[in-house]
Amino acid sequence: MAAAAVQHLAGHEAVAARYRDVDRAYGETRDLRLLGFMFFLVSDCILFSSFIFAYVYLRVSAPTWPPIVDGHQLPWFDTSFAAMNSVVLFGSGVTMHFALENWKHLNTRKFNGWLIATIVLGIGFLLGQAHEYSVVNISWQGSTMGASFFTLTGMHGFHVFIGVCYLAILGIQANRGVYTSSKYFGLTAGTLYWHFVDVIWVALFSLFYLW
Amino acid sequence: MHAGTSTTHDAHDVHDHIHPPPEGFVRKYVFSLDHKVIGFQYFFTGLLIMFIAGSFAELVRLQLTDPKGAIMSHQAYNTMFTMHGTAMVWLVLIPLVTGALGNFVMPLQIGARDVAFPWLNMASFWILPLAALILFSSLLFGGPHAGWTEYPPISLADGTAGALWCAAIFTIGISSTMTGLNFMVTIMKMRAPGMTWTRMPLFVWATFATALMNMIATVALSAAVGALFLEHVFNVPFYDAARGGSAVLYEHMFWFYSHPAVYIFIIPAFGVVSEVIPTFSRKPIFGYKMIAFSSMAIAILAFTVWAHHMFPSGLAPWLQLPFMILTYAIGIPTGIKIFSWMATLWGGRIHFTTSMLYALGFLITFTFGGITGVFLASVPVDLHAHGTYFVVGHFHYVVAGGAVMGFLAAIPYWYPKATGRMLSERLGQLGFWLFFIGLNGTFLPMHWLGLEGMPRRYASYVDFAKAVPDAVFWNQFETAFSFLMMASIGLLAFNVIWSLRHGKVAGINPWGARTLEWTISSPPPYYNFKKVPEVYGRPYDFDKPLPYRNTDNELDAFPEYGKTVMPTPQPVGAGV
Amino acid sequence: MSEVYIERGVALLGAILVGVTAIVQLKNDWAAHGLDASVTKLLLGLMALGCVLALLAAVNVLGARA
Amino acid sequence: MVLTLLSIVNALYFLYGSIDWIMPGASQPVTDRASDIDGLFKFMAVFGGAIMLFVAGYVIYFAIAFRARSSDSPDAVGVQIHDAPKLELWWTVLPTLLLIVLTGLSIVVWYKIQFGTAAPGLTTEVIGHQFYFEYRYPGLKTSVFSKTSPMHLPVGVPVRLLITSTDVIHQFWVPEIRLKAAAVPGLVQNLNFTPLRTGTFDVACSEFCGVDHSLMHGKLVIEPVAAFKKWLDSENKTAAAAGGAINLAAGTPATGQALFAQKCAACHQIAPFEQKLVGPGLLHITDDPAHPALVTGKTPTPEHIAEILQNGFTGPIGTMPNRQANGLSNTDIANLVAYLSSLK
Repeated sequence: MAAAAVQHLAGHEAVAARYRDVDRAYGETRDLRLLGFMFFLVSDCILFSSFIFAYVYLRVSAPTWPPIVDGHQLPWFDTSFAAMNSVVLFGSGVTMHFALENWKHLNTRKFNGWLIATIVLGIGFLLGQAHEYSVVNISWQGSTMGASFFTLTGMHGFHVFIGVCYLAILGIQANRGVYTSSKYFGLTAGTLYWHFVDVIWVALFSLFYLW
Repeated sequence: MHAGTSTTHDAHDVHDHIHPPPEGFVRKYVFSLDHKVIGFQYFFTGLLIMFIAGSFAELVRLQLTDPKGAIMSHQAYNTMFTMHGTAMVWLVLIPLVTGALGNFVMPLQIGARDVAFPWLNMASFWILPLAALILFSSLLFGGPHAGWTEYPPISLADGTAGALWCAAIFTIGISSTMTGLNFMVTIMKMRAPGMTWTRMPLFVWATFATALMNMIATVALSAAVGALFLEHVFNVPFYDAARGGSAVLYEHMFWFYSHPAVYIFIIPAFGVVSEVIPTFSRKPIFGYKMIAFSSMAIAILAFTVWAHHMFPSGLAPWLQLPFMILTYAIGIPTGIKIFSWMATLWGGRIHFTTSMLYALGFLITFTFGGITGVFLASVPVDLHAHGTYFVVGHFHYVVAGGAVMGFLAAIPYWYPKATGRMLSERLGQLGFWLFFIGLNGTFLPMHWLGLEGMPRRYASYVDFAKAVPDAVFWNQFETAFSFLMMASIGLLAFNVIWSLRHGKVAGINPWGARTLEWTISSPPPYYNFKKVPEVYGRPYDFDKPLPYRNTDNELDAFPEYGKTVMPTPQPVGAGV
Repeated sequence: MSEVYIERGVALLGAILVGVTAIVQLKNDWAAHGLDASVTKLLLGLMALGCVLALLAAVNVLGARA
Repeated sequence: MVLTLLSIVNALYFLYGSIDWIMPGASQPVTDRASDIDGLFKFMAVFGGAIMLFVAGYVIYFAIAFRARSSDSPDAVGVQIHDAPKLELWWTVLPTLLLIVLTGLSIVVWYKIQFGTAAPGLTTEVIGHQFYFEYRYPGLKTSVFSKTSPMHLPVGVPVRLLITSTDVIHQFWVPEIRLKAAAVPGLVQNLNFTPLRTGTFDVACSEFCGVDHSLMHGKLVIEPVAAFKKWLDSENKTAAAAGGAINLAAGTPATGQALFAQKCAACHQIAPFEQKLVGPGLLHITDDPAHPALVTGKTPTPEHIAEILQNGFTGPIGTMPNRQANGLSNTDIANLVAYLSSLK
């Protein structure tokens, strides 16, 4: 989305060169992009909220929970593994936070380390989810429990996957010198997105595993 | 367009950054980043789909001239009204009022050079034809035929066509969300210096309220149709009662979007009327703050009333009460607006241009639709009227008599700014009378037909015609009048194309209007404002000089500008 | 059975570690202002809450099914 | 001025009178709820009509009175006023008051509709199908189908309709009764009212339900209690002549078990009551300490179980099909009852 604004600034060198106060211009585009990104997060949050509403509605109106399929009550989800996996994801949030802090202080080596830690933890979480999918004994089609679980966690997993790719791209960009210590909106956006994905998982974790 | 205009720079002011216009047909007119071109693209696409969806409506009306169903099978009829509703709501109204009007007018009115994210804006537009293709391609698979609401479980019988319907709506939802987001940021961050929130033109307020709803509500719709899509394609049981799902859940999720959707069409129309009425009454808008804040109040209340569409549909009785009360509450800000517009007329110097006629017609038809809305808000009355032609009549008074009338008022009003030429007043006023008479003739009888017992979405009404013999006459009456509306839209299309070449040259400000877009040339240059204007007052004080500094943008190109503070209005004839 | 204890142990230790770190970071950033900073604070706070939930789950206070 | 006022009053009076013409059967209310709803509707029509006349009248009047004239200078402007707080206050407060009154009146009628009916003297089940309604009466062993025969209701008896569906969403609507409720699969809704006069009325489905939605039509006959009873008896006789009596003693549990797997297992399982599929678990059907009565409210004797198998039942959980729908013969029922009674 921000490509156009970049183009405004960088695409026409002759025009861009006329700027006396480049940082101020950057500040304005950054403001726009930041607000736009926040609104994107808001609308994404509503997408999750709608599906969460669907899940809560179906669960509350069901006669028994977990539902009964073919004569057998479905099992509850395995809380202990999910708790471990959640901690992995939350940990990646903290490491991402450290990565951004280090970028602000121009500590590129530490930034790289924390960013790689984040990506590794993110991939670890995805692998954990894959494991969860393979052992969980319900099907997507069989019941509302399966429908909500696989749809919501699948959407979330997709977000994590996109996030991992995004962070990897950010890492490459950062090492190529796209960002400086004062201009690093991409990293801010990546960090916010990653925190957002973590927080969505707080909701999903408590609704599926703790409720 | 002023291609190649040399860019003189005030290099110290970043606002004054002007980048050269794109060259080459594709970058200029197809994948343009310019909000004005994108506005045109929305306009012409919307108008084209409006013709298709309008012909579907005419087929629906023709079918009902005979109680047994005059021209097609039940299945075909069901497909027709489904496609009519779907295309009109998502591919015509929302793109026209937010995409076309919002895109063209809003950045000009806030003194911006473009929207915040031009590339995103372009992407939003190009999603629209894609969604239209997906939707219309569903006709190849028999078409969706469960009504524009596509309630499961009946919509699950639509098969591939239903899945394509979901895909189309999901896609267009992405476009709406992105447009909403883009406009929110644009209005919040890119207003000209000095344009405080209470100095914004009312159309901008309306666009802001609309963008808020677009951004928040549309995602809920995406979730609803997304889940429906999963159920269609992967057989995932969200709505299937046999596996614990709930059909009522879909209705909740669907109406959480689709009630605000009605306000998404209507609030920009409010904005248009709030611009047109003061301009042609030569009076400041009455109660500026009340109108602006009531738009926001409506936008926020819109999220709290969705279940009034579901009073008989399995809502817990105790839930009916809060939804009824909140729905009544919406009547208050709406009433304030209508009274404020009436008060603006009082003591004015009213010029009957086409725009003004549409605005006056809007006041009457929209008020009617609003009042029947109060009827439907009441649970007991709704238990009788729900799902009947009364609802169809009410809805069309609000949408055709409100949103479309507002849109039709906007076309002649901003056409001179967009093209540099005036629309033909004679054709325009003829078009107004055709539309106004056609609208009332088509939708008024629906109210009593509904109350007498005619349910909506009826492909034939043999039994009803036995009980109420008048029904046949009234249905034929409606069909006859509906063609007047169609003729009016045809006339508009002709007028729009004919006037491109043959219309009178408009000049900068043919209406003597006072918002910022009327201080630059018509059509506006690529960069809109050579210098970013400064604002030090509200735009509606007709007896004062314009409250703008820095608006001598075009003095060299248009010497007539600046001689009078308020240019002479066009001589206009009485409308009758 | 031992698998469960390992998982819970990891979750417990991890939740304490991550939660404490998150809260410390939150405290460090408390003075920062601006849209991104406030949203980050909100999200970090919610994440710390998530750690508390994971901790309670690990010690079988929450999510214990009979 | 006086003339204008008179014509407005006249128009409103006409509006008031026209309700009888617009609302079917308004001159002679068919149900107690119809008169309540019509009263509310008339009130709204008069006030709505007054507001409509006020707005349209003044818009047209202002448009004519304040039109620009050719004698105006081109720069002529209107009266430059921005606000009039007093006026704005009035037109905020007055509509608010009107809406509060309307809300109050609506709540009164709403309360009557939802909670105001005396204990029902007759509970009838209405089940939507594509594209007909099925009606089930207590004590009647067969269903009445709207395709072929009308629904019957006794006059003067409080009625409760339990409404549900087996396939898609339908809506049961009798315009003269003024009430409707959606028939949603998996959900049972009520309509409560008391018919006040006899007559024959149209029944329609008012929620789009598929290709032949517009043909989903039927009749409702409201008749004196005696005639209603007579009709019920004659239906019962026809049913008895078709079915014959069930010999419960002849049932064998083993045959019943096989039949259960074949006919019932899609919705029920041999498990405690709480373990529902579509219907409840039937393990302890005859002696369940937690549920001493069946969901019908009756004691679980073999006779009552047989009656449910024959007649079906619509209750808080959903719809149990009757034997026109499940295709059970008398022998089948006897075998099933024997099997269910043998479970412990």
